[in-house]
Amino acid sequence: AQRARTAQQVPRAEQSQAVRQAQAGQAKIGQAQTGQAQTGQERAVGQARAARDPQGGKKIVRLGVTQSVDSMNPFLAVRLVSSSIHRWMYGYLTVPDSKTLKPSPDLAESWETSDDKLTWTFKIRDAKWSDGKPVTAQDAVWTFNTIMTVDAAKQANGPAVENFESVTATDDRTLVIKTKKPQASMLENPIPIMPKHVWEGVGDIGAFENDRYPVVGSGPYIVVEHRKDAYVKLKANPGYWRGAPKIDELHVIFYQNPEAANAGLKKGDIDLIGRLNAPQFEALAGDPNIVQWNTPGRRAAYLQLNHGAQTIDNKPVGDGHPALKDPRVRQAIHYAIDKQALVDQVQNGLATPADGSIVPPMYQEFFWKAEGADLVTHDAAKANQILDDAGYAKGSDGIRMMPDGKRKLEMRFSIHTDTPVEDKLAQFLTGWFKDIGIALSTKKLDSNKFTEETGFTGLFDIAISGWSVNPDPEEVLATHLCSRRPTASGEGGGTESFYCDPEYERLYQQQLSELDRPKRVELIKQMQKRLYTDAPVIALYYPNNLEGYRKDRIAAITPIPEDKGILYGGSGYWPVYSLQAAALPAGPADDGSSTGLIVGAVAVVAVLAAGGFLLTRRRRSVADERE
Amino acid sequence: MTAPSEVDPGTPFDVEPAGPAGPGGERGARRTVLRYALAKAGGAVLSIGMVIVATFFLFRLIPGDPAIAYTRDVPLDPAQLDRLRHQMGLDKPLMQQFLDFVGRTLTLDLGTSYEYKRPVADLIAERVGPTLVLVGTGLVIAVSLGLWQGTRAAWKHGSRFDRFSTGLSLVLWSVPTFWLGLLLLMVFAAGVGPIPGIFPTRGMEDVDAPDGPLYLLHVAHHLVLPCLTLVAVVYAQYLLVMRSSLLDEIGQDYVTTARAKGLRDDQVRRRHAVPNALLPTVTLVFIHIGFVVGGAVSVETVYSWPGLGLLFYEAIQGPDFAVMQGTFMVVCTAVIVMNTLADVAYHVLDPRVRSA
Amino acid sequence: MTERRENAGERGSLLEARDLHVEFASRGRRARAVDGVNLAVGEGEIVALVGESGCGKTTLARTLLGLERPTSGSVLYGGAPLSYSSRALKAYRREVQLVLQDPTGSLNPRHTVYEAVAEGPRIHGMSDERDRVVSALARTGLRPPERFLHSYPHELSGGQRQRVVIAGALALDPRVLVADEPVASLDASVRGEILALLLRLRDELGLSALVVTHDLGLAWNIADRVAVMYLGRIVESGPVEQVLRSPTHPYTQALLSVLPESPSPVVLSGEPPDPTRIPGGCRFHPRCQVLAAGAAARAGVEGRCRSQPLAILPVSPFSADSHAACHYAGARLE
Amino acid sequence: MNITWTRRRTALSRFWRDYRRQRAGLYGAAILIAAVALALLTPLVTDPAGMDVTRATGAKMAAPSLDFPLGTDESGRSVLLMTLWGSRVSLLIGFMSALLSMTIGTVTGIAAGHFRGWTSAVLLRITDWFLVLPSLVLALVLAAILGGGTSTIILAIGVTSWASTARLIRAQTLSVEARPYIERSRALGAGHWHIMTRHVLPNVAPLVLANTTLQVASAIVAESTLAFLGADSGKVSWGGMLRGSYDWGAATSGAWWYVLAPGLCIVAVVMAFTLCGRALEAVLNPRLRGVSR
Amino acid sequence: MSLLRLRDVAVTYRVASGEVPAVRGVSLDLAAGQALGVAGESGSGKSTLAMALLRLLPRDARVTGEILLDGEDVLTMNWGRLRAVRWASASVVFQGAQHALNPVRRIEQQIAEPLLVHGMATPAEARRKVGELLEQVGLPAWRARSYPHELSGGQRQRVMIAMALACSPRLIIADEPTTALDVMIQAQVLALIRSLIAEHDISLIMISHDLSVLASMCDRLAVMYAGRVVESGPSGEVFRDARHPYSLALSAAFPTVGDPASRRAPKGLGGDPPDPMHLPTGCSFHPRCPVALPECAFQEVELWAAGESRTAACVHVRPESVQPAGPGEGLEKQSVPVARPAEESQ
Ligand SMILES: Nc1ncnc2c1ncn2[C@@H]1O[C@H](COP(=O)(O)OP(=O)(O)OP(=O)(O)O)[C@@H](O)[C@H]1O
Ligand SMILES: Nc1ncnc2c1ncn2[C@@H]1O[C@H](COP(=O)(O)OP(=O)(O)OP(=O)(O)O)[C@@H](O)[C@H]1O
Ligand SMILES: [Mg+2]
Ligand SMILES: [Mg+2]
Ligand code: NI
Repeated sequence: AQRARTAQQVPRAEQSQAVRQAQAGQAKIGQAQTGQAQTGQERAVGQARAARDPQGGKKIVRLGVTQSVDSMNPFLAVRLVSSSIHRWMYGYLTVPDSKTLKPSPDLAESWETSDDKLTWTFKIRDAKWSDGKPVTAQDAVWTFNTIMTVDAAKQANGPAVENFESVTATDDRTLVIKTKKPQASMLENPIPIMPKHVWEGVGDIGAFENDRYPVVGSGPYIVVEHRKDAYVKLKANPGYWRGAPKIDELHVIFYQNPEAANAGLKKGDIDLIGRLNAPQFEALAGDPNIVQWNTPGRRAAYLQLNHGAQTIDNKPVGDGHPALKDPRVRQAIHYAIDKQALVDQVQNGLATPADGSIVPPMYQEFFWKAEGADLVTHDAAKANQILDDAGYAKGSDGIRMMPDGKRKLEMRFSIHTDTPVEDKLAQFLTGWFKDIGIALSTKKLDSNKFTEETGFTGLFDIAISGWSVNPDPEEVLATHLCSRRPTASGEGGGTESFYCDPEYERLYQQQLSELDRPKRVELIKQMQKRLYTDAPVIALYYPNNLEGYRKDRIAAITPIPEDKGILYGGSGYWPVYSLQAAALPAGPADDGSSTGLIVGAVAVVAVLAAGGFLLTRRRRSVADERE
Repeated sequence: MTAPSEVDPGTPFDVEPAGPAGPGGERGARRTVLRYALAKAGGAVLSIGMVIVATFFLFRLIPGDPAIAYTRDVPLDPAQLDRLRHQMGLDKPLMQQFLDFVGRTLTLDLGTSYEYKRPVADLIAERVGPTLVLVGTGLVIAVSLGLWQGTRAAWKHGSRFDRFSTGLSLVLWSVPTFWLGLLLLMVFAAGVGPIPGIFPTRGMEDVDAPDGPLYLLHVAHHLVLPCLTLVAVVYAQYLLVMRSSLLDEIGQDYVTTARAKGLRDDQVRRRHAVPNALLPTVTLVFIHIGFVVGGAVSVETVYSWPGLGLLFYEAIQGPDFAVMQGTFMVVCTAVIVMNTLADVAYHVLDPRVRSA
Repeated sequence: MTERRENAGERGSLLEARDLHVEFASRGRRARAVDGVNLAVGEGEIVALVGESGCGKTTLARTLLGLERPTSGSVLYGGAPLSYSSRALKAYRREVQLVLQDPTGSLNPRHTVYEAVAEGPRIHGMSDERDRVVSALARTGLRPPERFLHSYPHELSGGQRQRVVIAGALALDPRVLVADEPVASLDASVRGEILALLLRLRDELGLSALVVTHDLGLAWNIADRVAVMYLGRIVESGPVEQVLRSPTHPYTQALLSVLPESPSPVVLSGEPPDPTRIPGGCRFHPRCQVLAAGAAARAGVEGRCRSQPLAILPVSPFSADSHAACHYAGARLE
Repeated sequence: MNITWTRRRTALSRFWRDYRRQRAGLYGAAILIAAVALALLTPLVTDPAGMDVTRATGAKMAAPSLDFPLGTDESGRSVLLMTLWGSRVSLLIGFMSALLSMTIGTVTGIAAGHFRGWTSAVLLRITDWFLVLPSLVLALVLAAILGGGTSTIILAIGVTSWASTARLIRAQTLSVEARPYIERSRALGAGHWHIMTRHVLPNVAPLVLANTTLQVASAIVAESTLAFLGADSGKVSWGGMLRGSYDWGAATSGAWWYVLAPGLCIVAVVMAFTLCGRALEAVLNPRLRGVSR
Repeated sequence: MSLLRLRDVAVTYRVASGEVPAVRGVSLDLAAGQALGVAGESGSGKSTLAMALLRLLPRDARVTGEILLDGEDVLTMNWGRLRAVRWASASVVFQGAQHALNPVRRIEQQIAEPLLVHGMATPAEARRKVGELLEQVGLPAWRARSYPHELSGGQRQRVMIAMALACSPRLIIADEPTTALDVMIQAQVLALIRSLIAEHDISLIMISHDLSVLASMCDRLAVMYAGRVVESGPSGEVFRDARHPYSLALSAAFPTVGDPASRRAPKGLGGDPPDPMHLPTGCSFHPRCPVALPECAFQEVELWAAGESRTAACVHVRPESVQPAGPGEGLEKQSVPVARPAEESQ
């Protein structure tokens, strides 16, 4: 993440993405897998260890985040940091596999679907809550039913149960979910299973902060303390069914100031930090104790061109510049952009220029690469040529006019407030657009207004956008469907471009029913090509995931996916579960702060002493100095 | 913000010369204090009312639908949105909405955060403590340091100490708070070159902060840099004000009288000049609480100090208008209340205005 | 001067206060600063208004100029009651002018002498501004006027400043000058000059003047008539010689007795009177030395002194008689 | 009139003589003149193209060198160039918002001091309200609500910072109004307008001038703080540069020039304004003249 | 031996634009129990002289000469000794009691302060003494609990006097103690001072511009002009029969009510007060002097004897000078009742 601002945005996008997947209603059946049964013996061992070694020698890993926890209540929390922590606290039905990212068993040992694909039967594992009570299907039933029936509980994951008809338990081990329509994303359900016996007595779920520590959970870690805007302290769950994590404590420490967070990592106040922006990442270079973790990202940054926004019933909305309706103009704009320069300058080279569309090359299978005649490279002359040919003549001020001579090509570029990357991007685009005779002015919007204007009311010309793409890119492609456009009253939708193209629709429908994977991949690539050449959106680059950790503190960590994956912010608990820490005699945090303490105390005493000395000296001197 | 002007912007009360008071003067004075306090409280209530009204209309100016803002970009169907709008009272006439707003505000219901989905009042309550610690400590240090140094500078008017103090405070006053904070953070927390980072990089406390008296030391350690930043910027102003205020007093006849009585220099200063100079200065100090609070936003942001300023900053970043609105109201109200208390205290302390 | 006196009776009063009351709200109480005053200034007459501090002299003067509205009673100019519409006031203020105690304060430090004197003509839109300024300055003895035109007040001495203020008033060709302690802030050596100037202006221009002062010597120096004010009321008035040589009111007697060279001072005890608490009966009775010495009792008026309010003294421009509002004096006359 | 002109000149030279004695004020004025001159000259001697990220020639965050005396920023632009151009925006915002603030403050202050009764009471109430409110917080709210842009920032700073001026001007107005020359003027037949414009305004003008100078200083600081807290004008200003250096991690990557250049410029110019303001105050404000012992 | 003896005292203020010679060589003597009045117009250096007596002048004032208080030179005392002398030997009643009292401290604290500072009383004694002192000056003892602003001007001046009496000093310096007061209050205060100094056998230096007041209060008078004493002598004589034209003008400015000579004939002195930074050469009074001789413009004048225990600094009293008429007579003739136009005097 570049800064807190962006960090907040991303999870929201991810959030809504999950929701949309849920709604898309596609069924994919996962393999039933048996997990390890948690044994009482292990738990006993964990407890014994804790007893043996109460203070010193604790293995602690401290994770820096630049986003504060919005709520510890999983029914309410939407921020990435919160949902990540919930991933570590609670069991889910399934968890993405650490290698393939495909759904794999978590609390659900195995599952099956009925033939009409409307009924799902999950077999719940024999696991225990951290307070010793058994996890049962009743817990899952309570969790889902609560979200389905209690308005206040819908905040975080309401849409994920929208399609649920009913949730029941035939016995303590068997969970049955009936859906209204087939739902492919069932196995990616983002809802943690909550302990019914604890939560039943809560009363108003919307007002509960889940602050009875230690919080009862079934994940690898137990939250034992949370200071708002400061930190969350988690302890290893000795009774975790997969076996307790190898460290004792995990601290999530909040920094408002990303610079301070970086300094904290360098100094050793924290051990790991994710979602860095490029300059921060670069600032970590050269530190022998720090590993710079640079992995291909699953995100695509692209421009959204208002090529004549329409509502779902084809009524024009908004005030997009008419020139953008002309594919040649969009093409010319595409030629004007130097993607490599953007990567170098805006992302410090820590990204891949987008020679493709909205699916990043990280997904090698689905990624479509523009080649040959399709490939649009940075070529201002060609862009100018296209515009000249299309009849957009340059005026005396170097700005082009519409062919009818009535309007200048003066466009707005909508970005979010407080996003330096977008700011910088705007500066570059403005420069390049000037070269091709288009005047671009930057319009900064807060995220509420941004969403409204670029997603509903169409009050924009060009806007920045981005999407974190899932292993299956279907969802991101769906955001360019006719059906995603908003209603006339400005609701619903979820379009990323107001795009509505018969060809594209056709390809989409085709891939839906194409069961042959290579053929489906081909269809998906064609959709990307269509987006690339018609340019309702123009992909700019695919930013890398930038992270860093201290290797003197973290002995081992498994990214997700294991091959070049990310450490923080992914779904699943693998990286934190797999953490191995170098044990220090006394926690380095304590060490650092106590040295500091001593130095600070000495400084204070020195200042006081100096002050006192000055004062006494003055007393003495003043007595006869003057009257 | 006021420039470090040598001229105070007038006492907040109009000092009337008082006529002779009889032996019942003391009781009469107490009654007038009470009346004054009531009048001031009335004024404060009015001011707070103005804050509420201003907040309502200011935040109603924001284009866009609060319901959509509230749901963020989770697409909702029209019926759901309508339900939400109804819930939020957005379908009522503006006047009704205003009355509702006033009613809710008066019952300390400041709305629900868009971001946290929790009552804004709770969010604020959680963050008041750290801000009080930071601003309180900062203010105490800034005031005592500023007044002490200002006194000394004025008394030795034109001396090297005076020139140094004035110069230093002018420099400090010219420094943007956040910038100073960043520099201090980089030098003393992160460490530069040979300077080790001896102070923490963030927050008020670490995980596993010690208990008992050590906890205070722990927080104090975290407090050093933020407090230093706040003090540096704020105290300069107090220094300058105290200095000019005392300079005014030094020229007064009663100071000459005191000297004529054979008092020592420090006695003249401590017993006569300073108490007189102090009163207007202290008023100004309180008027500037608002300024300090502004500084706290920067400082808390730079040092991730979990206080109101940080909450406000986050709300701006969101933007979470509900939190912004709530924080704004609470901070303004607090400042107004503080000022009123200060006014009344001043009134009780200063015999000149006490019985006026 | 005797000549003036003789045909004085024929002329009417130019500026007159009739049964004037002015009240202020003062810390929750009413301060009756002027509490029933009849006073008149005749054409070409100099009247001195004397009294202790706080007795309402300044308030009376300001009310005469329309700067303060009377609570009741009226100000008459040329026999007609004053109208308080801003237009009428403006016209009125061309004719009646004010000179204040403090010439330094009365001049805007940022205005030159020219601007200060021309301010009046400018406000009233007079055309021959410069001529008026020059002649007004010349008349006040600032000669040659050109030398002073571009001076700033701080470049002048106190006496010169007061002349400039007077010139500023004269520039409007007023008929009455109300001077509130015109020399109190001037050095003793200079005050004589200003007083002489007032006398000369009366002679040359026929200007009437009401001079407010606490200094009996000043009244003796220049006034034709004197009115002694006590706690919002005129307690004695009449020709200067009569009142100051043979005062009838005990208060006037006391004032005269405390002049430094007088042989037997009667120092009134107590504080300056408070207009928010005007005593009943004769308002002077709590401090009255005649009452205290028992003379009033002997004259059999003690009871009246304590309880019976006195009538407001009549208006009498150019009157050769003096009047005193005193039960004791009244009893002695009878 | 010739003589008035001479008068003015002598007044001016007297002022200069007094001012010259304020050594700190002289330094301040020197820095100020230099800063303003540089800001004015910038478009003449430099090419704004260097501010265009697409035409930047330097390496990213390059240390100071001959080509780039103050190093470069995250896009390879010259920090010196940006500082120069940034001064224009910072000074503009400083001046304009101070002007706005002074206008509101002076008008309110004079009106509150001149008129009696409820006019004054209402104005005073409003002034007090703005005086105690945390102005930065209010400015942030305003900026957030009104959206970005130079005029918004000017408005936000101007509207939130006039109250102390109004108090000051009101106090001064009251003291001017208590002077006998006001009474005299009234007795000469003057109306409200005459008194306010001819007597009160000229007498508070020096104070206004001195205070404006101080106000510019705080406005520049306020601009940078607003920019840091996320309300920037969208143009390159010193505050915006500091924000940029923060956003692009200049401090952690050791690009001290990028952090220090705009910051020190702010400090220097703000200081210069403050010194000038104080010197002006000392020269022009009679209340301070007496205190020379 | 005289209690106070000034020899050639001069005070110069250093200001930005140069030096202001505020007092220029004043020599005076004051015997124990005597009252000396110092008159003179504003700016003539009266207050400066008074303040110099206890070295109370601001730091930018330079004092030269000798100020012998009980034979000890105030100007060369060390600070400790000076502090001991202040108030205990000589106390001051200031021009404006309004400002000379600390507004935020109670009367009793302020009166008791010198007693405590000089170790003359324990706090309890001091409190009792305060009550006594207040009663001496005609104020009820409960007033001790008041703050200055709760008192009227006359009362404040009484408090100042009580304060001045606190340490039973031998000398009281009263700088225009009644100028700001009303006639009646002024009379009260003067009567009070008169009775107190008589009772306690205290010497008094009283400063005023009102010659008539001084004449009624003091044994001797000194008239100052432009930093110098221009005339001194027994008060009645100086007031009624001034030898220096300035003193004459000053005394004429206060008419005697009932005296027909001054009826409708205010007398004054033309011209402007001198600017201490640009004093005229010769006799500094000569530009305003109605009886100036040509030689006055360049010839220095000094205090010459002008009768028994009288001195005056005017050529007309110079012993060897040929006096065409008696000086008094000459002056009488030439002093004009109506002020002369200003330009003549410049
Ligand atoms: N604006 C006002 N508000 C309230 N009280 C006032 C006002 N003006 C005057 N007074 C009161 O009215 C009384 C008379 O005041 P005024 O100034 O007329 O007295 P004065 O005779 O001129 O006294 P002085 O000799 O001190 O000038 C005083 O007690 C004063 O306090
Ligand atoms: N602190 C000072 N600095 C410079 N000049 C001063 C200072 N105090 C007084 N003076 C000048 O010294 C001269 C004598 O002043 P001083 O106060 O002694 O006069 P004064 O006779 O007491 O006048 P007044 O009757 O007005 O009290 C005046 O010209 C005055 O301007
Ligand atoms: Mg008066
Ligand atoms: Mg004096
Ligand atoms: Ni301020």
